[in-house]
Amino acid sequence: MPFSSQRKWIVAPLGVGALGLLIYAGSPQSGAQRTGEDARAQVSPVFTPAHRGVLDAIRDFFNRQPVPVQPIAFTHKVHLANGMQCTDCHTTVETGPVAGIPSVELCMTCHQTIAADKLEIKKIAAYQARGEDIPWQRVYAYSPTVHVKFNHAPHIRAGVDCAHCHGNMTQQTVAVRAVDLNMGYCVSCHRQKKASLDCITCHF
Amino acid sequence: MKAVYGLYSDPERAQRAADSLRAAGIPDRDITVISGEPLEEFEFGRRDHRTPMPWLAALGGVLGGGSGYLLSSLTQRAYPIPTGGMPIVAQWTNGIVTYELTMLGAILMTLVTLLITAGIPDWRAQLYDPAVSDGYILIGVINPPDDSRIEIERRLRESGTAAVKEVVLRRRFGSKLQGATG
Amino acid sequence: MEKSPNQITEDLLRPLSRTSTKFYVAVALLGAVVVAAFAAFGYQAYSGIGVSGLRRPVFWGFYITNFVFWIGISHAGTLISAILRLANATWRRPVTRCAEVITVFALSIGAMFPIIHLGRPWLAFWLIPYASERQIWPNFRSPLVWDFFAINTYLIGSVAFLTLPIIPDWALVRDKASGWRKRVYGILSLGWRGTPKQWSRLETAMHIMAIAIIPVAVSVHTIVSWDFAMAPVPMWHSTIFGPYFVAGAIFSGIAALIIAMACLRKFLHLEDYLKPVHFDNLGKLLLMMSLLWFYFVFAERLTVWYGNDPSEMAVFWTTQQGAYAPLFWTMVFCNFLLPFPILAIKRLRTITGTVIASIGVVAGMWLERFLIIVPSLSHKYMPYNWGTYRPTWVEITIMAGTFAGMALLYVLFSKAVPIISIWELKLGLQKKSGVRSQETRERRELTAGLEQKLET
Amino acid sequence: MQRRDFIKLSAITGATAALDGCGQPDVQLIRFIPEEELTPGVATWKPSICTLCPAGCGTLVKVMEGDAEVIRNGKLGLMKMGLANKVEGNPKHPVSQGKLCPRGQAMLQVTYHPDRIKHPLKRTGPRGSGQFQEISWDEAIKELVAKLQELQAAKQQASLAFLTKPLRGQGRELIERFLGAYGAPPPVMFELFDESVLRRANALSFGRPQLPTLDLARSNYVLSFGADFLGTWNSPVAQSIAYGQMRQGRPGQRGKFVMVEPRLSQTGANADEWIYARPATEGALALGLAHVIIREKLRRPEGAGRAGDLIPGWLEGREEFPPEKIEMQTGVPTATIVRLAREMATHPPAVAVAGDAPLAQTNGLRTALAVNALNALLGSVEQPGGILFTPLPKLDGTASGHENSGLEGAYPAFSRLASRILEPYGMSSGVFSGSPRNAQPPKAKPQPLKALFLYEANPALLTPADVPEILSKVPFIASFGSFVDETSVHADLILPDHSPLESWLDDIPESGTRLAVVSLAAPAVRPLHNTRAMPDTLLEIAHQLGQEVSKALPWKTYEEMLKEAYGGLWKQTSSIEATKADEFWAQIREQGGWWSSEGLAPSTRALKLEYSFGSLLKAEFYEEEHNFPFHFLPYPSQLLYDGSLAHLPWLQEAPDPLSTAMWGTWLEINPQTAARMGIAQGDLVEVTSADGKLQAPALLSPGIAPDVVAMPVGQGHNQYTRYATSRGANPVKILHPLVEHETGSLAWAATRVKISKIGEGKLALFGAELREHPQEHR
Amino acid sequence: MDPKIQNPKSKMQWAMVVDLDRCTGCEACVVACHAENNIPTVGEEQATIGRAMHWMRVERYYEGEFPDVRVKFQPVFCQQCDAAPCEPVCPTYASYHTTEGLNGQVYNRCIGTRYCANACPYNVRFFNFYNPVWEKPLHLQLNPDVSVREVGVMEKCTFCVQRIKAAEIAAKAEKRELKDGDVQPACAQSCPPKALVFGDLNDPKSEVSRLAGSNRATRLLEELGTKPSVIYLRRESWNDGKES
Repeated sequence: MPFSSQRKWIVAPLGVGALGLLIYAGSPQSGAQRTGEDARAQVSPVFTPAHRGVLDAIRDFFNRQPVPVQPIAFTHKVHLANGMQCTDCHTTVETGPVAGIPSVELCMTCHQTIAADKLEIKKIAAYQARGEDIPWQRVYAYSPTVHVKFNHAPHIRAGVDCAHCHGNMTQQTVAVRAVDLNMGYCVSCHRQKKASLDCITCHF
Repeated sequence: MKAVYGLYSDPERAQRAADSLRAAGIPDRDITVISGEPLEEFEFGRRDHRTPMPWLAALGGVLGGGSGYLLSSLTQRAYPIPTGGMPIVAQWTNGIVTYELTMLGAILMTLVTLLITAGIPDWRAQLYDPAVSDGYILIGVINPPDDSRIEIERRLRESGTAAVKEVVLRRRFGSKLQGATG
Repeated sequence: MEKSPNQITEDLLRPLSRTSTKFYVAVALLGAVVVAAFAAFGYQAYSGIGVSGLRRPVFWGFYITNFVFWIGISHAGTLISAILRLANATWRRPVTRCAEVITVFALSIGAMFPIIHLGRPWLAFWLIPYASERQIWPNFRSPLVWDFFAINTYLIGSVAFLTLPIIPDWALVRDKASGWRKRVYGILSLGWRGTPKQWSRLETAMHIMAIAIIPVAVSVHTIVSWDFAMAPVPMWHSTIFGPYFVAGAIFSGIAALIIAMACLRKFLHLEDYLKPVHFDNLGKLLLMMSLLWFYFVFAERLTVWYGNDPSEMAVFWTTQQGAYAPLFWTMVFCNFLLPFPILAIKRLRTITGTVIASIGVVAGMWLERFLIIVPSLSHKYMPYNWGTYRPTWVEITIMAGTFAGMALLYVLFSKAVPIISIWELKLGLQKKSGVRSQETRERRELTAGLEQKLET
Repeated sequence: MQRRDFIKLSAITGATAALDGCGQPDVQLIRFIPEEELTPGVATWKPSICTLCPAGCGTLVKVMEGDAEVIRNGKLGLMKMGLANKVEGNPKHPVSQGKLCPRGQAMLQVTYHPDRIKHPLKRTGPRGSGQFQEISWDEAIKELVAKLQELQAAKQQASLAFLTKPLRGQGRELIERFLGAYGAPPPVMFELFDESVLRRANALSFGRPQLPTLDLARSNYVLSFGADFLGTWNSPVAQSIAYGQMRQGRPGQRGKFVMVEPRLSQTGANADEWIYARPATEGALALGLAHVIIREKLRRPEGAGRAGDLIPGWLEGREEFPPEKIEMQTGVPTATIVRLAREMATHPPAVAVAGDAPLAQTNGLRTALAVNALNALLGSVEQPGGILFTPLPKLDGTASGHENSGLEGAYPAFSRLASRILEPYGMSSGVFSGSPRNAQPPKAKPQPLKALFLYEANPALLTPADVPEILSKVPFIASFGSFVDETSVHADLILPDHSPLESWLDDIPESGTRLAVVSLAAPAVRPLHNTRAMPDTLLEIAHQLGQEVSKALPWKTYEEMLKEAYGGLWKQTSSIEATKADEFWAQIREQGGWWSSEGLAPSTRALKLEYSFGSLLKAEFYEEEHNFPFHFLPYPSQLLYDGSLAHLPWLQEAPDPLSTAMWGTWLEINPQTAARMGIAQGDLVEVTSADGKLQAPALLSPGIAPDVVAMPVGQGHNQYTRYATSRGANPVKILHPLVEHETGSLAWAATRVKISKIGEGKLALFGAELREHPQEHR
Repeated sequence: MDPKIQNPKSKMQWAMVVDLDRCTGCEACVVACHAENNIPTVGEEQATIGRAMHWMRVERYYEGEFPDVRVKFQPVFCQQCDAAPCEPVCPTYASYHTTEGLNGQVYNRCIGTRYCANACPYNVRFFNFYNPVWEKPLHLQLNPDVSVREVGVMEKCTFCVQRIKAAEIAAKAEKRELKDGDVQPACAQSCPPKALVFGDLNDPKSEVSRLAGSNRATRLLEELGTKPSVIYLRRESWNDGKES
């Protein structure tokens, strides 16, 4: 029984593509979409896609965060070696949910005089002179889609060492993400310390 | 590897050939029978009928069900999350997963047993002739002892074959499945 | 007139070898609809499920309707085929494969809908039990997780149930084909030769699977019904739902099978294989299911009416007399009033008759799924929250895409696989003793010819 | 795919590509040094005052650090600043007592509204086109001052009008001083639902020209003639708190509440009994009740004092008002009248209150006087469980205080508006069918305006007159408001105000508490945009004008003015224990105001006004019943109030309590009426009065009388931010400008209409069914 | 209670009492809830087809015909059922029972099956059909203590869990127990007639416990066996001042 092997089959995928486009373009979507858009324009443009772009979405899906590039080559190592404490700059870590990133004013209280001739310090001074703050980049941030409401103060009160989550800062210059703060990390510590494992402790 | 075989157009002749080979002292396991359809009415078609497959399937079911139960009950304990006032390990609902995995276990075990015992998949060259697909029944002997080769050929032909062929089977993978005529 | 084995081979392999222009046109048309559906889904995933017509309080609409519908259709094949196999009904032989194919494809399509309907479909993999650093697994108390297990078990079983008997046929194609086809079918046939051991194992396996798959099939649609029955929603929370859904599933499945067979018969010229007797038999089955379905609907409605629970009565009346009544009575017409006379009167139980009845049943059963889901959701308990539902083009496109997809898969399948099991058909001939001698004679003649050829 | 979609898609891809290169776009903005010290993630609560309605509730604002885009030195950047994210009632404040109505909660959205005016604007396009260009503050003030100097030079100071929303406290003082020193007449304070009729009636009956404080918490029986006191009327938060107390706050004692009104309002919906008296016959019903009480000797008529004396024949028992006659007039059955009268008299303390629609009839004042007389007869005036009058703080120093100008509040806003702004343009002749007999129009004959200042009053929406037509004839208009609305869109110059949360605020509530209160609040957050508080702008203008004006307003900032006005309060007995002014000022900033101690004797100074009641006038309606069979009842929207809040999306989307409608207007029709006219829920209905027509979807409501159709005020803006523009219809526009006969107040409930179905309408309803399911628990 | 039910018993059982005799239907709670919980406004188009989000709503029902009409206002929000039908149906544990008797909704676990919303007899669950956006600078009003939920996620009344958590952390920092009135959800906080009272039902001295013992106490759709934590006090009729 002869099996023919003509090239007619090429028609099929091409036809699929072409007709698919035709049907998609001709489907009533254009109308429906238009009313939807008008509504957005008139009332409130409450609606956007979930992510700004496909790449954004993919990055979010795999929980990949961009590596921050700091405007100033700040060195934690030197500051800590000089006997400063974490709370000297991150002033609100014991009282509030956020550790707090110091403003340019705080830097300049010391650096008005100390090491004022260094290049990086001059950069800071320049910021202050312009009336600008240092645009520090977040290092440890939860993606908004994971809905984590982390609160520093209770952890500090419970005696969790800063280094536990932030790595040994005496060896870091600009902060780097030393610990992958995924849920497994949080949960295992909470298990060890018999802290609450209730989802709503962190996610709300 | 060599093989000698005959193609028979009807099962009666094939049966005769098989009987004849057996009479020549060739053991059943050395006689290859290939047909395009199951021929259970004939003795040669009923060989290797016994199989533990049902028992294995039952075993598969037990294994599947067990793993299903363990999966549901252990994971529920691993991170106990209460819902709807139900127990952490909810036996009624675990029953469903257990049931489904029991059946899945049985089906998969049956499938695996079938594949292993039927010797598939196996794309190596083996004794075969495409004429089987035209309704012929192949009766043959692989690696016949040299001394009895002529005798086998004779017996195959006497049983009323259209042709007796000798092939050399090359051990290789590929899609060329029937042996080359030797 | 009975066909000879070789005639059978030739007839049934013809669709694989000869490709008409009609085939390409059909593939292009159906493919286009499928592509449009994928595009619509992409649009939905990108914009949010708001582009569908879903809204409070009707959070489930067309998608879940289609899910239940397609899972129901999937009960045509494997279940019927398995029952017929176990019952050893001889007329089943030309029917089983085209039935089992429906199962596999309908099930795959149906299983896509829960993902399509998700608010965040890219996270659907959380239903799969896999170990992660979070140590949180799926909730085995959720009927949706049961669905996941049941549908996958059924799908795996059905694929095996469909594929195993195809292997000998692929081996046959391998022997008949040349070129790339030979290579492909060679791989597909897994090195099948046809030794008595292989035949015997295959048949044993098919028997075991037939036994295993029937309860799985029943459980699948029971579990699908539990998606509804587990929720305290008026007219959902019912123990009758399990058998009711299974009966409905088989009902719609048989109808789908009849339609598929009629199409195959017409387009692949299989008039000699799919005979009026098959349609007649399946028609009788359909008649029985129609009566059974009617009984279930009656029982469901009777208990609600008799119970007179106000929240249930709100749903009851909206389907009997209210906004959904036109759909309800259309459903009753399609599922009972139309098929019953056609199927009950022998003279009408022709191929055309059964096909008309079946089209009605398929449409009616789709409506039934819709009417189970939407009116209940739109009339839940507190009247302040009652609402309506209207699908959008996105849902309609995706739904059209699944019907086109089913047809497309069927067309492509019948292009790649003999749609009627050749070896089983031959086995059927062999078992008819009268044919046996005739066949032998024929073979002898053939043999003579072959011998001459070999000699030269 | 449409071209637009393609562009959109490529824009998205482009944006994505850009993002991949340089991370988040918002971190590319420069950061400014924060101007205040805040602990991130920790909330501070700062006192403020709600300015969205005249009740004057004290609020607390939750302020937390956040990143806001601001412009500093012409550069756009991010700054960490305190941002308000919740407004709640101030628990210490005597009016709000820690509670707040839905409108007050939405105050946040005023501050962060996307369409707020962000910098001074100068008109570029034609009047009303809404085309403006950004200018600097210096330019804006210079231009305004130049205009004022121009008028001074031409000796036309009197042709300046200042049209503002009702103001109290120093804001009002400031404007009055400014205008006085400049030589212009006092400001026109305009509001549609101004209740000036009731103020006037209270002045006549009790010598107190202010709205009453309802002591519901101690009442046993409340009879309301139309007053929506739980929704929008008077001081709804204070009244709701007291209502809760009346219902379930006293074990074993639950007060009864009876509502008399044509349409079941949100307040009426809570009543134990709903009584429908024909519109404008409420006064007759009140007198009928009094008649029964006097006839059955349950109270002595002399007990009503002056309030009774105002009613002719009161002491004789009002022979012309037996219940049978009242039944003829009002449609309320005699038995009901007798029963109510007996119940009221035997369940003291009982209180009657009138407000809203009954007073917005041509005989509104008489209705109010009748209800006052009933109250006085019941002995409920200045008594626990009755009506009280909030004492006013005694302010020394240079500020004239509130009390002196108290009667000003009784001056009807509409008549003031009409005489000052509409009449000079010939809008009065032929427009008004009734002339205000007892009103006191300004002495000077009004002239056409040369300049108009606007501050958050919107007569273009809220009067039936063609205000844009008039505005087009005014040579110069300046607006101090924060938003462009129908009126301020005609401005030549806009000097945008801070939002209330960004301003110094003060207020002297006229009702809602038994204490004398000065609400006072510092800015809760820093200004977001390049705006200035209206008082500060006026002070600046005064300085630049120099001479008299500058002398009358010596303060540099409004804060200074407030300090001077209220700084002396610490000497009075109050909740604040301070020994010196600074300490007092610090405490006031923390507490959100000053209030007298409990039990401070109410102000005793009562006005004596000459008044003769005459006979109870029959109300007028426009027009005859046979052509226009339905009473048309506009009413203040529970969420949008008079429409000044229609720009807040929270309020637009919150379901109306009774209709559950969102984002639109509707016409309420009784289901039987609708069935008779073939109108179904959601049908588009045309409402025609003698003065115009409008279209709205029908909403069938069992809570409305068959001969009444009702419609909320608030929508129908044609120019008011993206959320309110072109939404719904404005019922005020089809009202016939009938006025209350004796005060000249707009009788907004006296118009008659006809309705007809014209097609399919659109209704966004949150709730589906009107009726409860029998299964629901009861 | 059925001994099989294994909801963990903690000290807390948060509950709300709704006094229907006090409720005036003023909607203050509705707007307070929007402000507190970052609930998006969806616009007219979406609101018309039924996608408005009001975690807190005031249902109103008319009784009788003109002129004998009475209206019932009934605030409805998540009933935080003890045996909640929404919880077990969620395949990913996004909806679950917290240790303090709340129906937790974990947004990041939610994949959007919307099954919970179907199972909920009270229709108090709301779905983000689109991604919410606040037109600048309206986003500055957002409460930083509360997540902004994205497209495809189910949400509902949380009893202002952020306030509960904050109060708990504050109490722990001060080394004391939570006391009655420490936690006030935004709705109860705002309610002018004090129709909403929030507290711990396990504390016999709390205001909710006292009110829950009232003979007017009932629960919504109790017959479904959901064991709601919201207790409604029936509206009374005037009884001429006599004790009921």
